[in-house]
Amino acid sequence: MKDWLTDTEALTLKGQINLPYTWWVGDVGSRFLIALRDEKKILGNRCPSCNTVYVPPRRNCGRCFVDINEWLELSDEGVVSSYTIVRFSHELQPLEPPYAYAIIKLDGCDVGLVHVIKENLESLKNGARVKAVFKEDRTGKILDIDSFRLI
Amino acid sequence: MARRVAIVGTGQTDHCSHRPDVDGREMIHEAVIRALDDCELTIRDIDAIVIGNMDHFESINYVDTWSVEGSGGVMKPIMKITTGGTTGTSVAIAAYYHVASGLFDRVLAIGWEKNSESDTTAAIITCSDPIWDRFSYSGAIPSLATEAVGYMNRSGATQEDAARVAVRDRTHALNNPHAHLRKPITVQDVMDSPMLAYPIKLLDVCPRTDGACAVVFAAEGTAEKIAPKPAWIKSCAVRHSITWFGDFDFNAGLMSLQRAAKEAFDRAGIKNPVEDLDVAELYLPYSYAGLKWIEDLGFCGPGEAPEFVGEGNTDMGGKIPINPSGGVISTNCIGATALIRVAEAAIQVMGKGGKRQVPDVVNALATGFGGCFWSDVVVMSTQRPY
Amino acid sequence: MTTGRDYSKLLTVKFDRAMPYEWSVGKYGSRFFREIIEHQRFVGIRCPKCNKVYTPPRRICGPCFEELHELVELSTTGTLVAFSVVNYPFPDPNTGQQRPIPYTYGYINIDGSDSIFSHIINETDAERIRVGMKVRAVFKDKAEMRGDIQDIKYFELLNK
Amino acid sequence: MEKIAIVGVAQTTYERRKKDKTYHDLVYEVTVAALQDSGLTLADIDNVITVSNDFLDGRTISSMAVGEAAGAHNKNISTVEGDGTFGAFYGAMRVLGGFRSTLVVAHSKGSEGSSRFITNAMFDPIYQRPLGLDSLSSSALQANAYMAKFGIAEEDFAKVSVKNHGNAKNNPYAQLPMNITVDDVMRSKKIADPLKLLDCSPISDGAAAVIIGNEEIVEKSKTRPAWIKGIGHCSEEYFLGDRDLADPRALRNAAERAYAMAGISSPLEQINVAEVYDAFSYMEPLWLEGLGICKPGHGHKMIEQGITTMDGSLPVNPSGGVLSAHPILVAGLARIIEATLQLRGEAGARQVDGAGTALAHGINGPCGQSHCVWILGAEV
Repeated sequence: MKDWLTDTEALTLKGQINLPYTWWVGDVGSRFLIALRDEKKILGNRCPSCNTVYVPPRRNCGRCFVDINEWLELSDEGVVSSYTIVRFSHELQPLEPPYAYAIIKLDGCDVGLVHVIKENLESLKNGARVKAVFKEDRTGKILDIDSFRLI
Repeated sequence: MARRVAIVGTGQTDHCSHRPDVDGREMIHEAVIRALDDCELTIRDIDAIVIGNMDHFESINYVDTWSVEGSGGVMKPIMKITTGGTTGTSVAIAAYYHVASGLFDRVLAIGWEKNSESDTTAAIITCSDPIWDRFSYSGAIPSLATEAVGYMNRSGATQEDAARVAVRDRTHALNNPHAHLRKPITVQDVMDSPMLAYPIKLLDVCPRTDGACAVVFAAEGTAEKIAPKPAWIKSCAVRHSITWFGDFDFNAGLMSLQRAAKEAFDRAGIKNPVEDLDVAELYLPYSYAGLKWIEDLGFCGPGEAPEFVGEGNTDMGGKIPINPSGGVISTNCIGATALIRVAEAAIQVMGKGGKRQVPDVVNALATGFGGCFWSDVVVMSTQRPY
Repeated sequence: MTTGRDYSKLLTVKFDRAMPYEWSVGKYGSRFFREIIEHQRFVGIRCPKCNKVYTPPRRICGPCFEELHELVELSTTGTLVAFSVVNYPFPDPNTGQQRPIPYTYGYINIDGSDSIFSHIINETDAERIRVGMKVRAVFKDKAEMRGDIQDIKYFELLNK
Repeated sequence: MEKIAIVGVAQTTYERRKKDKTYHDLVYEVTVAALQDSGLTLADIDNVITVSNDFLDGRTISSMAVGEAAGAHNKNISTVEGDGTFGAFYGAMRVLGGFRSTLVVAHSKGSEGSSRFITNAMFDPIYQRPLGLDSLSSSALQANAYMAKFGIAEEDFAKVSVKNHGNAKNNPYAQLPMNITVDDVMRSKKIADPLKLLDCSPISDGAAAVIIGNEEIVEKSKTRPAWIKGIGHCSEEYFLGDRDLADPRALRNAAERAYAMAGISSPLEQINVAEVYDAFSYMEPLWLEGLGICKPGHGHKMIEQGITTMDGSLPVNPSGGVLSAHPILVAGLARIIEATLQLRGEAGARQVDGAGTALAHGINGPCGQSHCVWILGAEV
């Protein structure tokens, strides 16, 4: 068996990791997602220390490390601060490409929300104004906002 | 030259089976705030952070970067350490070296897990080798059962002897407001609980817990200013020697613990552990470990553990109380579990144990267990090392 | 739940997609599977320093940090070192489905080898299995073999 | 800081798929090779840091597969999950904290898992993962933000690919040595605007190891030491929308820490060669800005000005960079190894003449959220 290493063909094993995950959204996140679901409203909240208005809302400000309690309703319109048009596909994407991801600064908010834009991609540019389109059937998920559309 | 390092503050969530009210980051934040409050620091005082858990338990990749809002890592150095069950002690030891290196003065160690977010058995199965073991592996219990049988055969220990360990830990948990399982049990309860794999029954093993723990480490010169009675790290040692499941000798002692303990005890000047140590927080994931492994630590001779434990030497008020916190059998948020051992040992040294305080603690021991029968050992003290 | 709060209004997000992998078996492991396919036999590998025989073959002996080359032909029989009849239900991460239970997980010392080999034993009645029993590997039909651990169907108990 | 140095290095060649090698094989090979390189024996190594990722390896406690192969039997050991620069950072702290020597070893087989699943899992499961974000699409958002902020053209990024794939021709370890033009990059397949195929790093398999030692170990080893002059790491906010993706402020902070330790006040003048984590072409200029090597918005001019090319005053990624081989986790350790080889004068055809001070850089998390910066020196 001297030369066994050279004349052994290397095999592979095809497999998967298939585990069920259920992430708890928590008090703060649930209030945000329930407002999307039940009222088609986008809620944010404001850090009492640095005044940053966050979306999605946070239990605490990561920068100031203080609890956040002041909630406010944000506009469902905002400005595209950056975007990409996706042209490759994979099974975790919620849409068939091409579609766009955009970081959207909603009016009244200090941070951007990442979401998708489906239509008029040729007109999409940095600084474009967009408006949230809500799904008909909403289940308390971030994709209860179906997408943002160009105004 | 390495700097001396002490633990100056600890914080834990109130551990329980499910935390639907917080996401992972928010749960971590709770523990961090409690640790900072404990030593009256703010996040601005923290120079660096070490965090750990098990990736596939919550399916979060890059937990270090995901966590920053909760952990306090915004515009701070943060890194992730993961070694399985020993993650918590590995995180603590990493925080120790952050400070000992001289690069950071105050470092936060964080361990956490939300076991309720997946199926713990299924997740643990993914730790087995995909080529050889994963199709048949069913989690840790069969191999622990094998270890238990080997120990019973050698020592003559009975199932009741092991149950006594579970009863001790669960009784101690009644004194710990953070513990997950806080309901007293009897030896009979353990014996009557469902058999999982002979000789292990449901009440012999740890629960599945959501929880987080945070511990603040500080350098000599700083530590004394933060805490009136810091818990000095005297030594830490680690053995993760086995790679293959089939290499563990079920008919011998826990070699990794023997070796890690020897190194740590030698460096800490611990000659007779029962005499020299005042309290031990041991990572005992199941009751039989509370017999076999204390022999590996040298608390008693081979085969003597049933009697040693039975006589009450490891109870509160005994020669060397084990797990005043209630131990792993009362709380098991896996990535936090070994860090909780370190935190609880430090609490004892600092004299902050409240109802679970062992009087006049000078030296305390914390251990971690995980991976392929791996062990970590940390010795701490009211006295400075060397 | 321990806090007694009503959590029913709180939301969850779920994910249960299979993350695909294709793991390399390596030459040492591949040789083991090939011996099963071609000769329905096991091979181990001997450390020249400590003389231990490891099954399945591996590249190095950890304690000696020595690279291993000497394959050792082994029989397909062994001794049961430990077993566990698995009765509790759980989702199998290999399939995403519940793993069929009961089944018996066994640690086997293959004759001529010094390490423990884990596989399935085809007996789920705990009363009929004892540690120390002789066991023998039962292979799949050659045509069905795929070069993986399940080319061994299970180990059967000898001398019941 | 006490004097510590890198005294041994080793890396595998980087390939799209090493089908016949397990992680265990790769780690063993670089461990042996790093020991050989240093002239030390395993007995001189008193602790080990392995670097692995459970998602990449498809295994919980991925470190379990490699401890033995890293020679860690009966030694102190720990595992960093993150880029190799972070693993080496911990290794260095352990030497400063009392050990004589640390072996740091990282492995990666991008070929075995799905990078879409693995990098999707970096994102928040409640708000971002359901959108299908992954490393490509998020990085494309960052490239777009960077271009918009400073008026950078896609061609400017293409030049980085041309330079680095060209440099890779001098690196026998690189996966993608290529003669390409800006036109080739511009015409390559569109992935996620503005990123095209040739703006992106490949999927790679490989492993790397370094040995870090104190002065006693430096004496004992046969190599010319690469002294660790300064190290620093830092993370910024997590949510992409919380960050200015065109301003790598965590990198600036990490670099300041490393520079302060190393006594570097003018990085462009004082650093002779840099290996930065260019997972995408746009990252090299963006990271040069974060490293303070040029002003914000000027990174893309560095090639044009002939500064970062092989014959420039500060060649960047002579190895071909991450664009030419991207074994995740290993890639940062490879940057440290390349910097070490430069300081030793052993970088072969990719050698930068007279390199006395070298920079190595690694990243963790989405869009370079967390950075680690290393300054190495040929002289104590």
